[in-house]
Amino acid sequence: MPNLIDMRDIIKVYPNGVVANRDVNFSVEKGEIHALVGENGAGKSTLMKILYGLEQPTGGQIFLNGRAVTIHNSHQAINLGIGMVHQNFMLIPSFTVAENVVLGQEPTKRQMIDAEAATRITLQLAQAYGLDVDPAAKVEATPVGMRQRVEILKTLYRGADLLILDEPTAVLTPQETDDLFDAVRRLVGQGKTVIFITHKLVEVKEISDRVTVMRHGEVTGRMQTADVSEEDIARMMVGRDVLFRIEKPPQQRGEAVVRVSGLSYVSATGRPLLRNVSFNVYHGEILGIAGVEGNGQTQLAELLGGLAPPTTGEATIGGQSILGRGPRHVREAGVAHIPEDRLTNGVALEASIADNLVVDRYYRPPFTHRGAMSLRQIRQHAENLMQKFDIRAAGAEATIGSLSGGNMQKVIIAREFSADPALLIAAQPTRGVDIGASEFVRRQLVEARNAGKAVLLISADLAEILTLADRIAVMYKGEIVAVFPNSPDLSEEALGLYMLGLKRQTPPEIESHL
Amino acid sequence: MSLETVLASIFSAAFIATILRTSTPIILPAMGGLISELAGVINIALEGIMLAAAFFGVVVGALGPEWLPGLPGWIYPWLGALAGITVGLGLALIIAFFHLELGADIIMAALAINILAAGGTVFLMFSLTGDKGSTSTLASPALPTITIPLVSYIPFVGQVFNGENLSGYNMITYVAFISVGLVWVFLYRTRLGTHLRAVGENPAAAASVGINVKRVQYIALLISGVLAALGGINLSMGYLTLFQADMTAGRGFIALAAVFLGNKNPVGTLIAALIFGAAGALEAQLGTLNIPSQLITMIPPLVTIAALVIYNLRRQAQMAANARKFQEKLEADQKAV
Amino acid sequence: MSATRRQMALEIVRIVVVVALALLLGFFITALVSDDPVGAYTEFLTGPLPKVSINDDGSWQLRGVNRFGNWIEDSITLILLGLSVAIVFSARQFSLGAEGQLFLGALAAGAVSLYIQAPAVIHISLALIAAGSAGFIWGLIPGALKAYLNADEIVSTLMLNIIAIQFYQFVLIRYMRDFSAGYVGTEYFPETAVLPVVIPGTRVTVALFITIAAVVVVWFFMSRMPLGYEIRMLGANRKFAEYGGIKVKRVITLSMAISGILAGLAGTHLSMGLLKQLTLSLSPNIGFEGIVVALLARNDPKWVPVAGLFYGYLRTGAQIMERSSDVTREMVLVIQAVIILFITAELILPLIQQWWRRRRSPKAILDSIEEVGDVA
Amino acid sequence: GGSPAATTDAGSSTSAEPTEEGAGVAESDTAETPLKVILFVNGLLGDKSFFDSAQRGVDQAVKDFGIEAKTIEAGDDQTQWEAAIIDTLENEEFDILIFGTFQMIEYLERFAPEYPDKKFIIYDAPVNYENGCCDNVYSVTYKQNEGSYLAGVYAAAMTTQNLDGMNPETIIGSIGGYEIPVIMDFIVGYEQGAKETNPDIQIIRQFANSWDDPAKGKELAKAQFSQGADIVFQIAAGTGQGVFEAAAEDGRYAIGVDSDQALIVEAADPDQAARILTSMMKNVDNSLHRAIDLHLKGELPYGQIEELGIAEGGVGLARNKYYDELTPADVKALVDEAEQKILNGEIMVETGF
Ligand SMILES: Nc1ncnc2c1ncn2[C@@H]1O[C@H](COP(=O)(O)OP(=O)(O)OP(=O)(O)O)[C@@H](O)[C@H]1O
Ligand SMILES: Nc1ncnc2c1ncn2[C@@H]1O[C@H](COP(=O)(O)OP(=O)(O)OP(=O)(O)O)[C@@H](O)[C@H]1O
Ligand SMILES: [Mg+2]
Ligand SMILES: [Mg+2]
Repeated sequence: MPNLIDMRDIIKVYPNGVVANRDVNFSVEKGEIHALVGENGAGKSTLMKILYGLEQPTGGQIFLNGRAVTIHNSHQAINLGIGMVHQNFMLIPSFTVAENVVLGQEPTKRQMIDAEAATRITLQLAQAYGLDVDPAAKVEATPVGMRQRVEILKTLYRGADLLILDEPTAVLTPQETDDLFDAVRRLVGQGKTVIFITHKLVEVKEISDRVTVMRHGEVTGRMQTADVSEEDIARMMVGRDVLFRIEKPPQQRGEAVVRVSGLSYVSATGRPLLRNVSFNVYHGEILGIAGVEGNGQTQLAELLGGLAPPTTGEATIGGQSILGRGPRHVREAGVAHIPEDRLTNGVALEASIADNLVVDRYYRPPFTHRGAMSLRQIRQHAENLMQKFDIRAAGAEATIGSLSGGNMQKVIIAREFSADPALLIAAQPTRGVDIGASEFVRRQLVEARNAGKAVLLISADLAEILTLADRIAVMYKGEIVAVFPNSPDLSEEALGLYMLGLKRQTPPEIESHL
Repeated sequence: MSLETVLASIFSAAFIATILRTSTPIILPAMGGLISELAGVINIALEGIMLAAAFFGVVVGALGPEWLPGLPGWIYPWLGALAGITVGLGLALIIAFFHLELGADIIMAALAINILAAGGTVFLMFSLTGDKGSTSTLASPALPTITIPLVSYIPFVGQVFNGENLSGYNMITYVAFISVGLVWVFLYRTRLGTHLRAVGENPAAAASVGINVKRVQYIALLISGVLAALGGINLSMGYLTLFQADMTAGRGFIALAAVFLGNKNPVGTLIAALIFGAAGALEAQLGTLNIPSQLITMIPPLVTIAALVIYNLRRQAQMAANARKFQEKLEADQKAV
Repeated sequence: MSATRRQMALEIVRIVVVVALALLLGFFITALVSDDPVGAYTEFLTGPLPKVSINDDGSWQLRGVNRFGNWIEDSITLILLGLSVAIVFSARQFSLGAEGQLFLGALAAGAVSLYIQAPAVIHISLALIAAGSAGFIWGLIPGALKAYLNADEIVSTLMLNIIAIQFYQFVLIRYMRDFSAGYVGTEYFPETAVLPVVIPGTRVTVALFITIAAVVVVWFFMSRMPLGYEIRMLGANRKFAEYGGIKVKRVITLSMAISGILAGLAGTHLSMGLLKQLTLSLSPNIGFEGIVVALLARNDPKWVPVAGLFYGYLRTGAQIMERSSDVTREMVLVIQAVIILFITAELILPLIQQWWRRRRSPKAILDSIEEVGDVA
Repeated sequence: GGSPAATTDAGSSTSAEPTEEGAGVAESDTAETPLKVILFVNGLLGDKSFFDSAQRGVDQAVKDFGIEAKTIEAGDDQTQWEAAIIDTLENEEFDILIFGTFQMIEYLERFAPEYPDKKFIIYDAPVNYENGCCDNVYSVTYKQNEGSYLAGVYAAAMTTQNLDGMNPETIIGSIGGYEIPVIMDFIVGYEQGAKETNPDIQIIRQFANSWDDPAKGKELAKAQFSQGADIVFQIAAGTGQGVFEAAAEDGRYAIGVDSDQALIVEAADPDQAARILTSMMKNVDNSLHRAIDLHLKGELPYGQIEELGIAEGGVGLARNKYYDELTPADVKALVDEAEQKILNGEIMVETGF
């Protein structure tokens, strides 16, 4: 029996000359879960976009069930039974969840869109696959986790036989990931096939039947997952051994760097998102904020980054209030911020890497000297950081838009780490970053802490928080419901109870750890 | 004129009739502009399309009997209207083709169409009638007016519904108001309309669910062409019965402004177009007072800017009120604890 | 390096091909309406250039300096307006306010010219400053409305244009005009307030140098100054700029205001250079032509002079053709429209290229890229 | 294209009127090379009044005298005018170059002396001959204020007549294109005529601030009608077309300008023509036709200004069939009397310049 998908000798050269795929051969059997892994920029997304008709290959052929096909657009891909969940969200922010789910194939009644049916369908699908969403909510007002679930529902609704999931778990909590995996297994049980891209090798091991590894645009290996260890895969991806452990010397906690007190925030539409949040972050510590996504972490990071003024409350550094006067003020007070939503806030896609790397410092020497900017310095700065942070791109003048997702994240990390901040807010810093780079980012976080900086780590990845944080605060519905010093006995399950609102500490308990 | 006379004219049914009439050639192109803007293909050639349609409507309507003799007389105005719409479609198609297929900047393409319409209409008018200014020497046809029976007997109401002379409004005025409803239904209740909004907001996302972005944008531009053409036809075959070089006099751009002033939705756009119409009507009435005419001509833009400012101030106030409410609630909660 | 150079070369080929195509199409249209299309089109294509005529005795003479001057005069206006538009468009603010700013710039320059006496250098400088300030303020208004009230700039600038022009006419008709003249216009400006001519036989004045300086300054401003950087980042992604600490509201306001300075200066070129007085309508709708120039130059200040000279050549050539042939003014507009349409059609060449590429094997493409070898 | 008949048949009853049958053609045919005339339009043709009228005069001269003529439209962009003039002077062949409007004076005074063996005509504005300049320039001006005075007398008398569409109120109106001197000259004359006929008259004066927005013209006229006016004098080129439409639609009246506008629209729209009571004619066409004729005969007084008023047939009311039918005898008499008084200097009409 022929393979479900056979991509042969695929070449993809982007108009800017980047060779994203070089003679790639990739095949998927019917009914399997096939993991596709590789470093950032290895060409995974490109290969999948070709399969989904969003990019046209420069060369090569695609066979579906042994029959040669050309896929000019995603309409055709959908008709061929291919569905794709993209790495970057492909949603219409002003539409409701239900509208997004049925977009393109809306149910109709007497030629008019049947909104009720859309809601009903969405709810049914959500229940059937355990993907909880609010059909009536506008997507722009939903948390990232829900957006991811909406994306998956979209492909399910289209009845895809082959699902391409491009890093779907990057934004999910462990519970959500488990739910997703259940759903995926159920799908495969019903005869569907799944291609799964991820940077988390645990997940590869857990869910996939086979795995294909890519590196620099080429396939470097394909094997049965059961036959290989995480370390093997990692070596194939990176070309060297990867250390999964991070050495963390005992904490040298100093004075409080930032004191946050009574922070509350209500959105423009009148929804309260933060309630009376207070905590301190000390010199030489990583404070981890745990919580199911959508419980106020995003707003907390944004407020502390100066992106919005709090409704009430304040944050001080060295006794000076930092909030209410915008990001410039916050940054000058010594705060750096890796934002959660990198495409919205973190980068300007059409600007060059060099320009992106100085957005917080362009006005200071050596970049601006006597009112004029030094392009040489800016370029030099970019080249240094690109080297130091291993950013793969055509050059410092390449636009951010031409980078792979992981490399974009590295640009942001490079900028924020190099700002030499007193407080570093890191919101989902390793989301979508390959294992080599994640390791690098985590090491940097620990180093910053060792150097006496205060780090506020917001992450949906509990394992990450448990590895890195010195203290952990849990947020639920915009409030801090528990604070613990980190210790080896603290388990993901224990934290989970607080994250789901099933347990909460008393105010004095919280206070004692602040 | 005395202020009392002017005020009497402003607070009259006839004034409402005037507003309906003066807004018509703004509402239609504004609806067109709205649709293309929502599809992510801003159409700043509304002006040129209106002008060209106004011209072809008159010329085909008036010279139709010469070119296609023997048809029943009532048919020629309709032929003219059809020609105008066809030309509107054609010009929109040129913009769409150059932008979507050949990668031309959509603003440049539209500016070119505006120039083309300004030059082309006068060139053709001169070739056909030997006149460079207007077609006043042609027996210019009008589309029918519609009179609503019976209401004319009711004071005030009669004038609102049938115009100040109780002779009814040109049918395109009705078309304009109906178009607002249709556009609303189209945008929010049909598949294509929904796709159109999706394409405008996030084309990549729309493409990823199999919506043919290019096709949708073609359709949006073509619809905007038809609606702008109707606006032009209204000017030359309803509002007036002649074509005059440059007779659109910036209404296409005003329509575009109405789209943005109206916050890019059909009802808001309608309201904005009515504000423009009312400001124009007000300008005409107040102009009879002994006030420098330039200051009078500033009334519509000043009204518009005022509307813009008031709208946004109110929104800001709303947001501040939300925050205050929350804060009070929070304080109350804290006291309770 | 070589890849960018190759892209540059390709871009130049593209432009040449597309311009040639556009001109060819223009010629076909001309052929349809003219009895002497070749003569008419020759006037169009060569009209703005000065011509050397050789006399019988071998001595030579330069002719058509006037027409050459027209080209440069028009290009000066277009370049200044193009720069103005390029700045706001870089900030992704769709301001259409150049027209109004130009009128008020001219008005301010006129007021200084007529009501102040000073030595030429000071007088002219004051007038330029006044015009720039007027443009600045008239850009500040929609800028502030947008930044602080989120009021759409398309609406506000279109409306402010009407207000500016009406205000200009109001002041001119009621106060500033020369009441002894039979038309609405001020007295001619005093010598000290007329821009000195630099190319004899034309009206090309020191505005030429002002324009060259403006190009350099705007280029430097946009690429080498913090505010220029802020404008570019704002245009690339407003939320990113905000996040990075750029005071976005201030930048929006200033981008429109600074763009107004250039439109205001364009007003001085018209009033103090070309007309030497204020008249009722100056140069109607010229503000919108700046958009064409800016877009042709892709909002890049260093390409604005090229685009301005090109578009100016097109306009001047068109006027000359209209005057000296049987092709009417309206037909010339049609030809101009066709040329604009084709010139922006960026994909004409890539489409041809793609078709050509399709006939090459993918391997060959890959190899040709590997040869260049500048991609990791 | 079709025959541009409509542009030449604007009938008028003044003395300088050329005969349509072209009886005089033969005499001028004797010249070996025909006279070359350029009409320089510092604006655009198609204004339905001023420039079109000049064009008509030159066209008629081409027909009648076999001369060659060319028109150069310099457009609305004033910054291009000087360039266009220089270009014309340097590159075109001509015997007579015709300009119009006050805005051309300065250019003419500058360039005419540089071309002493060429002739220039300027209409609607005089050059200043005092400094010894311009003996190759002939200036012709029109007393539109005199003609407009008659229009004012007429409107004031008609507004109270018992005629379909007239009301007993004494309100009349005018709509100008822009508030500029030459338009003010019309309006001042109109208002003086009206006031001297009926001191209680109320006159609405409005400007469209546009020459080519007939829709706006229509709204302004309708606003005036709604406020009690029943006759509106339009001096607004293309914008004025809307005034006629408003009159026809609301059953009121208009007065045309520059040409006999009722006759222009008559064939296409008889109802509208019947609402144009008369037109204040400014016979630019006749004056140019006459000037070319005189030039051919060697009689054109270069170096001088001719002011054409009522006496010279340069301006006057169109007494066409609509005027005849709709105007009561006593009103006709009143107008004739006013005309007589202007002619013999009993009435001095103010000017708007
Ligand atoms: N639209 C584009 N234009 C030019 N280059 C691109 C474009 N999209 C991707 N690339 C380049 O192609 C290469 C492969 O990118 P791709 O997105 O396929 O990587 P990936 O394997 O999905 O990486 P990640 O894990 O970071 O998502 C990268 O070098 C990237 O910079
Ligand atoms: N060839 C195509 N490529 C991409 N999109 C298409 C194509 N044909 C139709 N569409 C999209 O589908 C929408 C509905 O089109 P149409 O009614 O023709 O198809 P349908 O058969 O009802 O749709 P479907 O097959 O998706 O259920 C259109 O608005 C369009 O966006
Ligand atoms: Mg990817
Ligand atoms: Mg009356």
